[in-house]
Amino acid sequence: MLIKVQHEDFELSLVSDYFKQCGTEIGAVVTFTGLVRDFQHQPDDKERVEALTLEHYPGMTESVLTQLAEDAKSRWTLNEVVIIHRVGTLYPGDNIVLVATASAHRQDAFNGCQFIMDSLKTTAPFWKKEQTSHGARWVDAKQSDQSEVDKWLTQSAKEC
Amino acid sequence: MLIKVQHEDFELSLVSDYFKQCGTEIGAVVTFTGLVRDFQHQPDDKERVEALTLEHYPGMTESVLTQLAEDAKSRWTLNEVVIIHRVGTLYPGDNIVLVATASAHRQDAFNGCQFIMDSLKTTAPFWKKEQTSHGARWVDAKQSDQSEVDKWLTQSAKEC
Amino acid sequence: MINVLFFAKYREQLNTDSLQLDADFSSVESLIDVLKTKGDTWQQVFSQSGLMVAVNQQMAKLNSALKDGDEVAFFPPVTGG
Amino acid sequence: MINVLFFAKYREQLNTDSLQLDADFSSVESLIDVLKTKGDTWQQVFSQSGLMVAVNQQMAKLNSALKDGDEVAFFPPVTGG
Repeated sequence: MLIKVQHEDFELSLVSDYFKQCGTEIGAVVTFTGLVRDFQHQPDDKERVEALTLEHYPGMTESVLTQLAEDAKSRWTLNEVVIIHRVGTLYPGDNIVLVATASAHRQDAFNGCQFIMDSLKTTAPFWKKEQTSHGARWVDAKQSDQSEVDKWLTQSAKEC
Repeated sequence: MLIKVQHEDFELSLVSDYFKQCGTEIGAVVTFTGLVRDFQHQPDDKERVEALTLEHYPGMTESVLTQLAEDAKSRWTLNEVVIIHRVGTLYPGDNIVLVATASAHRQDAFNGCQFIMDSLKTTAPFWKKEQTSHGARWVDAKQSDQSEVDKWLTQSAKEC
Repeated sequence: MINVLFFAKYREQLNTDSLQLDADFSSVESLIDVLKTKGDTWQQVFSQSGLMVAVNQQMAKLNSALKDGDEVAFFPPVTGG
Repeated sequence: MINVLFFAKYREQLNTDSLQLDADFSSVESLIDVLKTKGDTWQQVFSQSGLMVAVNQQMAKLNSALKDGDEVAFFPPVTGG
């Protein structure tokens, strides 16, 4: 398991390099990369985002991310998990987060990766502050992110 | 859109390089990589797979893959799609297929990528022949692959 | 003329990559009827339940119409990815 | 002693990264009651509906118990990823 909170950028190729050491049991690798967009999601809010500052809670962040990876491994058959999240000042087009899962089967890899991303959005202690052409402001949490993670809870209840 | 059928290996980094040219509208990139495993999926079938030969239908393959990318782009908001599938002789641990989607939103990127992979499995004219310790044999199509693609059809019907 | 292609297991079983037929065929089914007469192996291959067919590189059905110059391909269920 | 941390918007609004309190608190709620007395801004921040709290780097609730040496962090809903 590779869990990192860092200022530096990352390359997608680190995923293949890291999973290569896990041998030939792996049949499927899914990666998610989140990047800084230069527009807010809301259609009525078209201020240009010039930069993003990511603050986090050192220590708790790492333990929440590790727990998310463990949770995913307990729900699906995953050989390995990578989570890398950047902090500090980022610009449009910059990488923010990388989540990667390796499994024997593609549905496990897809589900594990999507579950980790959805859960990270609502439980990992990161906060974004945007520098826009109209000034700086803290990004508000989105109700849709809570809905996405609630789907996994419902699914879990059904499985039991 | 980047669609390729090739003998050569590929690197995950090509995805970030290719999507970088699409500008800063992209907030989410999902990749799927399929690799050669050295065991069959069936638990009662533990012959070692020494190599895999992939045959395809030149011309039709490219047009089916292009159509799958178009279908995904019509169902979800995707900025770009990459599909690369290898043919020829491959060994355990080798890459077989790469599907990547870029979108403003993560659920679109996840859904598009998973839809393309599920559909590719049942509609793109590729055939695998395994060289195992017990001899060579053509891989049988899996009913579970048909079930996975059927889910997308059902979902489409519900959306209408 | 119809150009007929065979892939994967069928190609091996029939020991044939492709063949050209000069006759006219109204449908895929009528082409199959003729191919079946080429011997026991041909009879077997074209009686398999998983048989897939493409006409001009598009998935087709047994009752799909054929016209002069068409490319018809027969293959087992696909197993890529 | 309780170590109290503030993050993001709250850190800025309170103009405080962290503070140490020597008093004993039975729960997060009783700690908040004391923090609210520190001024109008504190009153406002700790009345916000989205307030999240962690005790010793684990998500906690308003009625979570506190003991000497605990680290308590207050922050708004998270927005990473």
